[in-house]
Amino acid sequence: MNKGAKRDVLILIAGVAFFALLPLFVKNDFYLDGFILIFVWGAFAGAWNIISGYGGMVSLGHNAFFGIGAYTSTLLFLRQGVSPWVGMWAGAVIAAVIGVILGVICFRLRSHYFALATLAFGQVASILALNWRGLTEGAEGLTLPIHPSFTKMIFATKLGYVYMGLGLLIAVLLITYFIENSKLGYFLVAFRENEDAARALGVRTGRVRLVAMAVSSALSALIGSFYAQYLLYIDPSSVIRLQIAVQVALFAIVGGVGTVFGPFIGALIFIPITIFLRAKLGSALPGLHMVIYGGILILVLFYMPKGIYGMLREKYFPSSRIFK
Amino acid sequence: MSSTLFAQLVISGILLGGIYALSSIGLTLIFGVMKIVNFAHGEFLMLAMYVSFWLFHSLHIDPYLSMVISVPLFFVVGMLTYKIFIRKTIGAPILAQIFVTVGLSIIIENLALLFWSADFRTVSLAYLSKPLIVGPFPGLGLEEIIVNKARFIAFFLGISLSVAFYLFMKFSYLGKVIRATSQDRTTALLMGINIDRVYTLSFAMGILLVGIAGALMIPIYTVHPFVGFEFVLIMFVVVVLGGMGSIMGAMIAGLFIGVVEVFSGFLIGPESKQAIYFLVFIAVLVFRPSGLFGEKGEEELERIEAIGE
Amino acid sequence: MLEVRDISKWFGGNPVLHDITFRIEQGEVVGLIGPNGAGKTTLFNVLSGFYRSKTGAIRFKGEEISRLNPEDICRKGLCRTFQITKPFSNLTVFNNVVIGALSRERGIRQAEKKADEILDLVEMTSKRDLPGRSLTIADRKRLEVARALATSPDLLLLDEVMAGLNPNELKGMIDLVKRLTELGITLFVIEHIMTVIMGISDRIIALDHGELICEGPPKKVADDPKVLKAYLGEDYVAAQG
Amino acid sequence: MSLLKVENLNVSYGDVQVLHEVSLEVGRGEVVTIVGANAAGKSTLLRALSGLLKKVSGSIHFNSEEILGKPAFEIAEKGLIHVPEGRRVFPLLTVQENLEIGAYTQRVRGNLKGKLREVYEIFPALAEHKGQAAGSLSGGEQQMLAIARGLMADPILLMIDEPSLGLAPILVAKTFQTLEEIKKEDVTILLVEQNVVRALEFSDRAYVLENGRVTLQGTGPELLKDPYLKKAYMGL
Repeated sequence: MNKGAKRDVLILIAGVAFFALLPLFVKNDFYLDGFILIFVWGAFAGAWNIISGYGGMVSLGHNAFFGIGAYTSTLLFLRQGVSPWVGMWAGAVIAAVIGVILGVICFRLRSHYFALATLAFGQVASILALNWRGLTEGAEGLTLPIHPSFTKMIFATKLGYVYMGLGLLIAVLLITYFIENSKLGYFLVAFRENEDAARALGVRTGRVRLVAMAVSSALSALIGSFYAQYLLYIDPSSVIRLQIAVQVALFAIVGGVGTVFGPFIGALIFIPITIFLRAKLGSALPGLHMVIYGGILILVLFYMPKGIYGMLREKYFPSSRIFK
Repeated sequence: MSSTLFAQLVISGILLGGIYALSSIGLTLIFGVMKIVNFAHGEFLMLAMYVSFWLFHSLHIDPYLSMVISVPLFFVVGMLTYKIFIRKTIGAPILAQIFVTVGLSIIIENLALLFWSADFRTVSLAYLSKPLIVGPFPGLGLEEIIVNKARFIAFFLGISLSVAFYLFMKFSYLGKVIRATSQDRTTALLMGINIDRVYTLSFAMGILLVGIAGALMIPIYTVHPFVGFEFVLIMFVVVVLGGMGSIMGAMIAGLFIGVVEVFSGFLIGPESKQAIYFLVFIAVLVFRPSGLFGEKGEEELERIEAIGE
Repeated sequence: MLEVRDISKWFGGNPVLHDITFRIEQGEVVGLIGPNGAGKTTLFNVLSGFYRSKTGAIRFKGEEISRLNPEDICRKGLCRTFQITKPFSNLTVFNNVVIGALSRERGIRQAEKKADEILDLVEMTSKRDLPGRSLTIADRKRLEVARALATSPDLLLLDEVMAGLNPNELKGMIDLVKRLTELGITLFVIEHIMTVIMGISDRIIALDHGELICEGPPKKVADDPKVLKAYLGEDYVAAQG
Repeated sequence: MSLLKVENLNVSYGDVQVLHEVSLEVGRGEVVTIVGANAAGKSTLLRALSGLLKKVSGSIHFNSEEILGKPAFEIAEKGLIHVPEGRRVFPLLTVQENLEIGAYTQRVRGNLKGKLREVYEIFPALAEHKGQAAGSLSGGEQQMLAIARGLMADPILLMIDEPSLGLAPILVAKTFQTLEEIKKEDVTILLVEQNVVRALEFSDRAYVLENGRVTLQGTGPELLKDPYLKKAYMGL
């Protein structure tokens, strides 16, 4: 191992240790809540990044997959008594199947059109959640009983959620890292960079994007299930409305699309802004944090097209095998 | 379904569609000329509704008269938006093309929330309160049909302006210049056309049109910071159905979606009606990307370009 | 190696290729010439599966390929480069080549090993870690060849890999092409620079207005009145007697 | 004083230099042709002159004014009109609308009707199709339209890029007939053409471009006799 690689490993270990140990010293639920949100959104943005960042197919419909996860595990638990540990996988499978169907139908569309089609898809999902009352209870939402129990994935303290969130985040980062360093990742990126050249080099483009879509939507659903278990109450506005799709894309873009750590860095930057503003202003200035989100998004698009992490990486870890 | 009810639904649908047509034309114009999807289009509509609301509320200016102010105002707003934000995205990577206007929509929506709160605001005009009663037409087997005055005015002005704009694009010299630029910008440049100016103008006109639509809608709809979001989705449907970039297509598709919405609202219930046309929307995108009603949409132009090479 | 029979291609009612028939034998270097707009690149697009010919047949190593997709044709050992180079611009030169190698190699490590060998072969090792977009035209052309080479082709279609090069770069590219023949790769080459194509080809095929007008050894093709006419105009041939 | 004087023009695409120290002149009323093999840099030269390219150095004097670095639409406004390669008509506009767009510059906009009449006289076939979408015309007709559209701008110097490209021989002959007619109208013409003999017979003087350098120049008949010409094309 050369010197640079040693340094990178040390930084990585320090980073993981920091996020694993810090919650133990934070006694304030308000800040623990912040950690959970960072992990949830970082993981979700990472899932979006797989198809939209690496694959270059910009999705504005990932709210649907997140919501499918949340509703599937919650409904299975409430109606059938199925443990969320199982229910979350059911949600993931459903999301993956729907994601693949959506991909088969829409991947032939080019950039703008694909974004619009996924936007419509996400909107259909959210309308269904709102109006299929027999299934989802509509706007009234679904409440999970608060009886802490590991088998029901309901933890007595926030710390449980923090570590499960961290686990999900690490899983997404590992999967992304693995994809980036696999044939699938190479082919995805080749396709994004130039479809004709990729095909001329023997890259079976349709297949790789469908796999990426399945992984991306399944992960989104898993995170959605977890988020539902954390909220213990879900309704269309908290788990499936369209703004969720926009927000997840925004985090990933600002952090840096097509990189392993970028989307997480995006969440790491944005969530504290929200928490800080909420603490300082309460609900005095509603929407202010979103104005700031939008402003940062545009500034990054204009002046840091690779995102904040993309830029830092180019400067400090140009050829690192770990920081991607 | 009785024939009276049927006629009533058709008329309501067409009246609704007139508004959709007018508000979508700007969006299709902007896409046709500079290949940018303006995700913030609905937020400009929302601003326009607020402008008319505040002019009515504080200065007692009739919404229909407020157009005199909002037309130049939104033209300038459009120009500035182009110069500050949109110009940088032309030729930029797809992510920037999509998310700069998404960012703009987030900013405008939440600024509205900051300044005006989430309150629902309405303008009610005494002279519009009584509906028009048309009929009965015993010859056609129809009983009385009720027509909402504000909707009728919005439809009438909306369609007239849409047609006027269509004729402007078809027959005026500037209209021809804009169309030429949208088809081949390099050659337009060689003809002495200042592309940047055409883009500025097109964007400003697109926003101006939505400015007018806002004034026509405020007597009908309540305005709140999120109203743009509701309408922009319908506008996307209309624009895609009409063939992206086709003005005539957007007009026909606007009317069509109005009728579909009223009927599905009646038959399936008002909540699920949106789901119907979003499904139609996805189907059209996939199977006929040049639109159902487009004369010649984006896709066809690309084909022509491909052959030209 | 390649047997093309009666292929045609129309764009909006205009024939761009018309009843083209020819053969390429194993180990040959065949040149494809013709004035601008003659249909050369279109022919490459048909052979590599980007366009479909409505008529005729294309047999490669005895197998019918005219209905296959570009990616499958490539995996069968027929690879092409693009006249307008299409590097993966945000990837390094190395990764560009790795992607080419991955369609044939089992794993990343093997593909990386092969990519390094190929970069060495095309003398681009010093550019290994530069992003594709930062390359000069000469290097982009070289990268096109390197990537195609990484797919282990039996037949390689080179579309104007020498256009826009300065004399020095040109010499390097000619050397490279010669090395490819030594590796036993059959080449089908579109080239505008006549000295070059006459020098490297065993046989030349000339197209004009989508028709195959002449086929044979370089010397014969260069003196063929039909070819001269296609390039210099009817009157030139008449004037020179 | 010549109408167009190009001195030491260097043009690059990205890092690659495509034109090297190109110098040439076009006198008022002259017809000058640039010939040379494919990819010799002919189209690049015209694109540089009309302001479409960024990496250009040297000097371009047009009508005793430095125009290098000016945006393309301003250069068109000065009367230097470029009919681009590959016809490039506006496919969804009608023939007449295409011509009207040709008269965009301030210099002719006021006289649009008169210009239209003049151009229809030279191109009667276009008048027959004036309401038809330009994209539906045949290749030859599109080429006529592209040239006619250039004439609508009342050019002081008309640059035409490869007018015979992709046309059947009979249409090539027709194109050159049209060019002869335009020549009679005292329009100065700078032509890029690969049909060497026709082009050289048609023009007063010509430059041979080879790998981005001017390697030969002279009057048409002189060049036709020069054995170097065949070498420049056929590499023999």
